[in-house]
Amino acid sequence: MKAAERSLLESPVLAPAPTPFSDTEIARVRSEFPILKERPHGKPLVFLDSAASSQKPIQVIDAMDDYYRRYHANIHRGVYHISELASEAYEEARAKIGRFIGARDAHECIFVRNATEGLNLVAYSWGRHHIQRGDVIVLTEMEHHSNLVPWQILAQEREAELRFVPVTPDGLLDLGGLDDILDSAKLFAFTAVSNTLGTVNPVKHLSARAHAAGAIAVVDGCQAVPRMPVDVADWNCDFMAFSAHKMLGPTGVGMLWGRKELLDAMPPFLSGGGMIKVVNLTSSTYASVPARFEAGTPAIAEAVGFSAAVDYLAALGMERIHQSESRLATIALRRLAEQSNITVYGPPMEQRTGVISLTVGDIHAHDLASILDSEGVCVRAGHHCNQPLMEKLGVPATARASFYVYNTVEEIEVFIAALDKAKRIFKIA
Amino acid sequence: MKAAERSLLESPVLAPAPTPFSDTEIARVRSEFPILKERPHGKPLVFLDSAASSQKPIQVIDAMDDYYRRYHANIHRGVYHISELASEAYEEARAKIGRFIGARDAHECIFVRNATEGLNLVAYSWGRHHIQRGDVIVLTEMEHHSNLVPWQILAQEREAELRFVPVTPDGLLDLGGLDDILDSAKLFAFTAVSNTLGTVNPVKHLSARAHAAGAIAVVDGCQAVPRMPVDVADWNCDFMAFSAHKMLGPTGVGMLWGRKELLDAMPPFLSGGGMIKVVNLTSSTYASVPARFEAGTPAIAEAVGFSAAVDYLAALGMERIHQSESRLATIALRRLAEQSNITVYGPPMEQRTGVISLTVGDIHAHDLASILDSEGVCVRAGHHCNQPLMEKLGVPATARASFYVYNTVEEIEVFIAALDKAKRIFKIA
Amino acid sequence: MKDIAGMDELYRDFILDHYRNPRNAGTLEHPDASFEDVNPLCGDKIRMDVSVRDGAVADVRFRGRGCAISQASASLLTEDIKGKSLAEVERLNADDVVANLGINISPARLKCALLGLKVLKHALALEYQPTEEEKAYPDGQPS
Amino acid sequence: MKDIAGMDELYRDFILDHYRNPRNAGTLEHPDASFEDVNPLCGDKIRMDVSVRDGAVADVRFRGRGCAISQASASLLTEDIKGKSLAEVERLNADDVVANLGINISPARLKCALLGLKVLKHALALEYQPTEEEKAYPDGQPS
Ligand SMILES: Cc1ncc(COP(=O)(O)O)c(C=O)c1O
Ligand SMILES: Cc1ncc(COP(=O)(O)O)c(C=O)c1O
Repeated sequence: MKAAERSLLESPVLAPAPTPFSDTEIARVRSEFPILKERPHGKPLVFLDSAASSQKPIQVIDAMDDYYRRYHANIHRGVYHISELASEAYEEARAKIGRFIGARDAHECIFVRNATEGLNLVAYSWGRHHIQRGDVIVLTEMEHHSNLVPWQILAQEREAELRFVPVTPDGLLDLGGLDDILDSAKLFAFTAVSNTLGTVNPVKHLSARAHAAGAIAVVDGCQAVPRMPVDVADWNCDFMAFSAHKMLGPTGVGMLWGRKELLDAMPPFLSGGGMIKVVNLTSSTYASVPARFEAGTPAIAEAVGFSAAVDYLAALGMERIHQSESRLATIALRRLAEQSNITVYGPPMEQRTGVISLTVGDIHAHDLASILDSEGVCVRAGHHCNQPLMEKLGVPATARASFYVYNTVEEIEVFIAALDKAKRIFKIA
Repeated sequence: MKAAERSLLESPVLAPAPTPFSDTEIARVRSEFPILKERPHGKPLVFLDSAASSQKPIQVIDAMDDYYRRYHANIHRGVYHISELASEAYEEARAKIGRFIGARDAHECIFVRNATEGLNLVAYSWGRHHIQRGDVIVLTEMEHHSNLVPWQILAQEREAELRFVPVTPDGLLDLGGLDDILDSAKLFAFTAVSNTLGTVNPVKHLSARAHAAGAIAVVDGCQAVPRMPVDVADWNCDFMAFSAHKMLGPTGVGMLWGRKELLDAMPPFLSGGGMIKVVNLTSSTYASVPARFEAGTPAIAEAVGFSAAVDYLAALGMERIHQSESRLATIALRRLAEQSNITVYGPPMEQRTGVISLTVGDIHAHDLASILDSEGVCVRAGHHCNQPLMEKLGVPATARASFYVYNTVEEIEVFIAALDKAKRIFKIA
Repeated sequence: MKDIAGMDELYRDFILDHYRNPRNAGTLEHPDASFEDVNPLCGDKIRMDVSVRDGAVADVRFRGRGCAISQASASLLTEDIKGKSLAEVERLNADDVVANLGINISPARLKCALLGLKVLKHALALEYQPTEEEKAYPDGQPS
Repeated sequence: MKDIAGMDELYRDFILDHYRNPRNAGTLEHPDASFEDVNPLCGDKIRMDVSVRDGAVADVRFRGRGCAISQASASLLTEDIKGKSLAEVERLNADDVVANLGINISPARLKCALLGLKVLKHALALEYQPTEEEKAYPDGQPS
C-alpha cells in the first residue's frame, strides 16, 4: 500500500511503557500534514481545534486520490476488475477499522456518514423497535447534541421518560445516584469523553451498571476513538458511534459498531439499493448486516481514506498518542494556571484528556477566538453542541483548545501569547 | 479557482443548435480523467458503467485535495480563517449545485449522502407527517429500489396503499390509466430516467398530473441530472434527489432539492449537532432549512468536489452532453442490431438516453460481464436494483452498458468485439 | 474575501465601551413592539423593546448577552434609531451596521453584528433584507 | 489478488456442458432435506433437495437459475456428494468447489461458485465455513 510505504513511523513501539512522542517524531508527523504549512494572516497555523475536526496527513489524502485515479467504481455490483478492487478496498476498510476498535466481527461494523447518523440509526432502528410508552432512557448532562436530540425526539414520539446523570461542578459524572437513575431503564447513552471538558468517563463501569439494570449501553466514541486505545469488547458496550474526520480521516464517513445479536434483530433504517435481498412491488426482504444498514451507494473513497487514517494512527500507537496529548494538556493547564484572569473548566488532569475549555475575563469566547485567529491560533468558540452543559456551568460560551498528534509545546506558548494579546486589547490586566 | 483554470473547455458554446462533442473535445476530456490510463488485464479501460457511478476528472480530485491541504476545518462553528474558508466553500457549493438544477433558492438544497438518503428523508419527514392510514402512494414499475423500498416501508407502517404505473413491454410508462391510478393520491414518486432501460420519462407532464390529482411529485433525478439539462422550476416538481458520484463528483454526497414551503413545514429527520436552535435537556427547537436537515458534521470535502463536478459539466454544457450521449447510444443500438443473438431492452432511441440493457443468447449476464472484463470492458450485470422491472421483462438479469462524456465511438467497437468473444466462448453463432 | 480588520482596529475603545456599558440597556414597561432571538451559531441573544409614537421610534431598550461585536452593534443601533421614522428604520441594512462599527468584518462575525438589526426589524415587523453573504450562505450549521 | 483465470480456461467445455445440461436437475418428491437461497448480488437462485440414508447422501436434485459458474458448480457438487457421508459433506469447502471447477476465480465470482455448497449445507443443517474472503468481506451491497 502506498499509504503504508509513506509512513515513516512504522517501526514497532518496543518500549514497555509508552512514551510521548519525541520532538523528532512530532516534526516528522508535522511534515506529513500539508495544511500545517499554511500561514493564515501571515502567521504560522497553530491548529488547536482537532476536537471539532482533525487535519489530514498526506497518506490519507493520497489514498483517496489514488482510489479516484486508479480504481473507482460502484461496489458489490460489478464483476469487472476495478469494481472488484473497489469492493475489496471498501470491505478491507470495514474490517480494519473494526479491528482498530476491538470489534470481533466485521459484520458488526456499519459505515455511516458521521457519528450523528450512527446514533440516529440506533435511535430509529433499535429505539423505535424497543422503546414503548413509559420506558426510561438515561443520558448524561454532558452529552453532545448528537447524543441528546435523537433521544429527545424518540422519547417525545414514544412518550418515554428521559433521565440524566448529573455533572458535578468540576465536570465529572456524578455517579452517586446512578443505580436509582438506571432503575428499569432500557437504554443508557453516554459519551466516553466530553468534547467540551475533556472528561474521560469510566465506560466499562458505566456499561456494566447499564447491563445490571437491564439497559443497553450506547457509547458516543467521537472523542475517545481518536485519542486513546478503545476496545469495545473490553468496554462490553452494545453500540458505539464515531466519525472519521476527527481521527485524521475524511469528512463524509463514520462508523457505528453494534453487537451482532442486536443488529441482527433490528429492522432497516434507511432503505433502497444495496440493503435488500428480494424486492417485489409491494414488499421486500432485506440483506443481513451490515448491508441491511447501508442503503445506496456508500462513501467508498471515504472508507478508503478512513482506513488509511487508522493505519496512520495504529503506526503511531494509540497509547503513545494518548500519552503525548496528556503531556501537552498537562503543560497547557500548568501554563494557563500561571496566567491572570483565565478560568479553565473541567476536571483535574488525571480525569481528562487534551481538550481544554476556558474563558478570559469578560471577553466573550467569540471575540477571544477572533483575536487568537489574528495570531494564527485556531480554537473553537461557543457552546460546542453542549448547550445544557454550558447552562449548567453557567457560561454562555467558552473558547476550547484541543491538542492532537501534530501539536507542540511551542504552540502552547503561541497560544498563551495570543491570550495575552486578547487581554491587552480588552484592557484586562 | 484552480479547478476552473484547469478546464480546457471553458469557451462558451456559441452554436445555436448544440452539437455533439468533436473527437478533439472528447480527447481533451479523456486526458482529464486519470483512470482512463489504467489497463485492466493489460487492455485499455473501456468504462461503460457510468450509470452506476461515473469516473472523476482531475479538476474534481484536485478540488478535494486542495481542500484538505489548505483549508479543512469543521464549518459554521469556527470563527478562524480556515473554518470560514471551509464554510464559504460549502455554502457556495450548495448555491452552485442548486442553480445547476434550476433551484431558485439555496435554502431549498439539502446535502445528503446519496440520492437514496434524500428519498428516505422525504419518506420519513414528509411521509410520516402526511401519510395516514388508507392514503395512496403512487410509484411506477420501473423504480430503482431506492425509490421503491422507502415507500413500501412507509406504506406498511401507515397501512397506506401503494399503486403502480405499469411499464409497457418496450419499457415506457403506460400512461393510459394514470388519472385513475392517481385518484386521491397524496404522493407520486417516479424516476426521470430509467437506470435499466434508459427510458426518458415526461417529468413535467407527470408532475402536472400529480398536482392535478392533489399529490406531490417526487422525482428521482439520479440518471437525469448527470446527462441532460434539468430545471426543477420548469418541471414544477416538489422534491428531487440525485447523487454526485454519478455526475463526475465524489462518493459520499448527493442533494435533495425540495420546495421551500414543504421543507419549512417538515419536522427534522436526523437530529443532533448543527440542526438545532436552542437545546434544553428534554426538548429542543430546530434551525431553519436547510440546516434543520443536515445533522452532524457534513461531507464538506465532498461538497467541494461536487461543486467542481458541476463546474466541469456546466463548462461542457448539459445540452451538448445529452447530444453526445444520444449519438453514442444511436450508434451502439445500430451496431447491436446488426449482431446475431443479441436482445436489447427498452424503448426506441427517441425516448431513451445512453443506457442500454441487453442479453446475449443463453449467456448469463454475469458470465457476459466477466468475459467483457477480460477485454477491459466494464459493464454492469444483474438486476440493476430493479428487481420488479426485471420480473416484468421476464429476464433474471441483463448486462448494461452506459455512456458518458468520456466515451468514444471506437469504444463501441471494442464492446462489440468483446460480445463476439463471449459468443465464441459460449459457442453461440 | 473582504479585507478583515486588524484586531486593535476592530476592538477600538468605543466598541469596548459599548460592550461594557451598553446604551439603552434594559427593557421597556409597555413596549409597542418586542422580540428576542438567538444566533444559534454561538448562543448570542438579543431582545429589543420599542415604543413607537407618530410612526417613529420614541424609545428603545435592549437586553442581550454575547460577543462584543453583537452587543456593541446593538447598542450603537439603539442610539441610531431613536427618533427615526419606521420608514427610515426599514431602510437600515448591513452597510449601516458596518458603518456604525467603522470597519469591515468577516462573514462569520458579520452574523454577530447583524443580530440586533434583525431582532429590531422583526419586532417592528419590517422587512429584513439579507446581505449577499446571507443569501449565498444560508443558516448553515448553527452548532 | 489471486491469479484470475483466462476466460477460455474458465469456461471450458465441461463447465458449459454442466451449465447447459445440469446433472441431477429437478426436485425430489420426498426429500429429507431441502433449502433454497438467492445470491442477492445477482439474483442467482439455487434449490437443493437431498435424501439421506444411513448418514449418507442417497440422492440429490437441484434447480436453479443463474450464471454458468453458479449452475455448473452446483451440478458438479451434486455429482460429487452422492454416496458421501454427511461427515464428508460437512468437510467440503471452498477449495473443493474451486477444485471441481479446476481454476482460480475472482472473489466476486467465487460467491457465485459457492452458492450451491451453501444451500446444500443449509439444507442438511451442517456448518458452513466461510472463506477468508467471505470473512473479510461481509455480504456487502447485494444490489
Ligand atoms: C434511477 C436511480 N435511482 C436511485 C439510485 C440510487 O443512487 P445512490 O446509490 O447514489 O443513492 C440510482 C443509482 O444507483 C439510480 O440509477
Ligand atoms: C462527543 C461528540 N459526539 C458527537 C459528535 C458529532 O460528531 P459528527 O458531527 O461527526 O457527527 C461530536 C463532534 O462534533 C462530539 O465531539
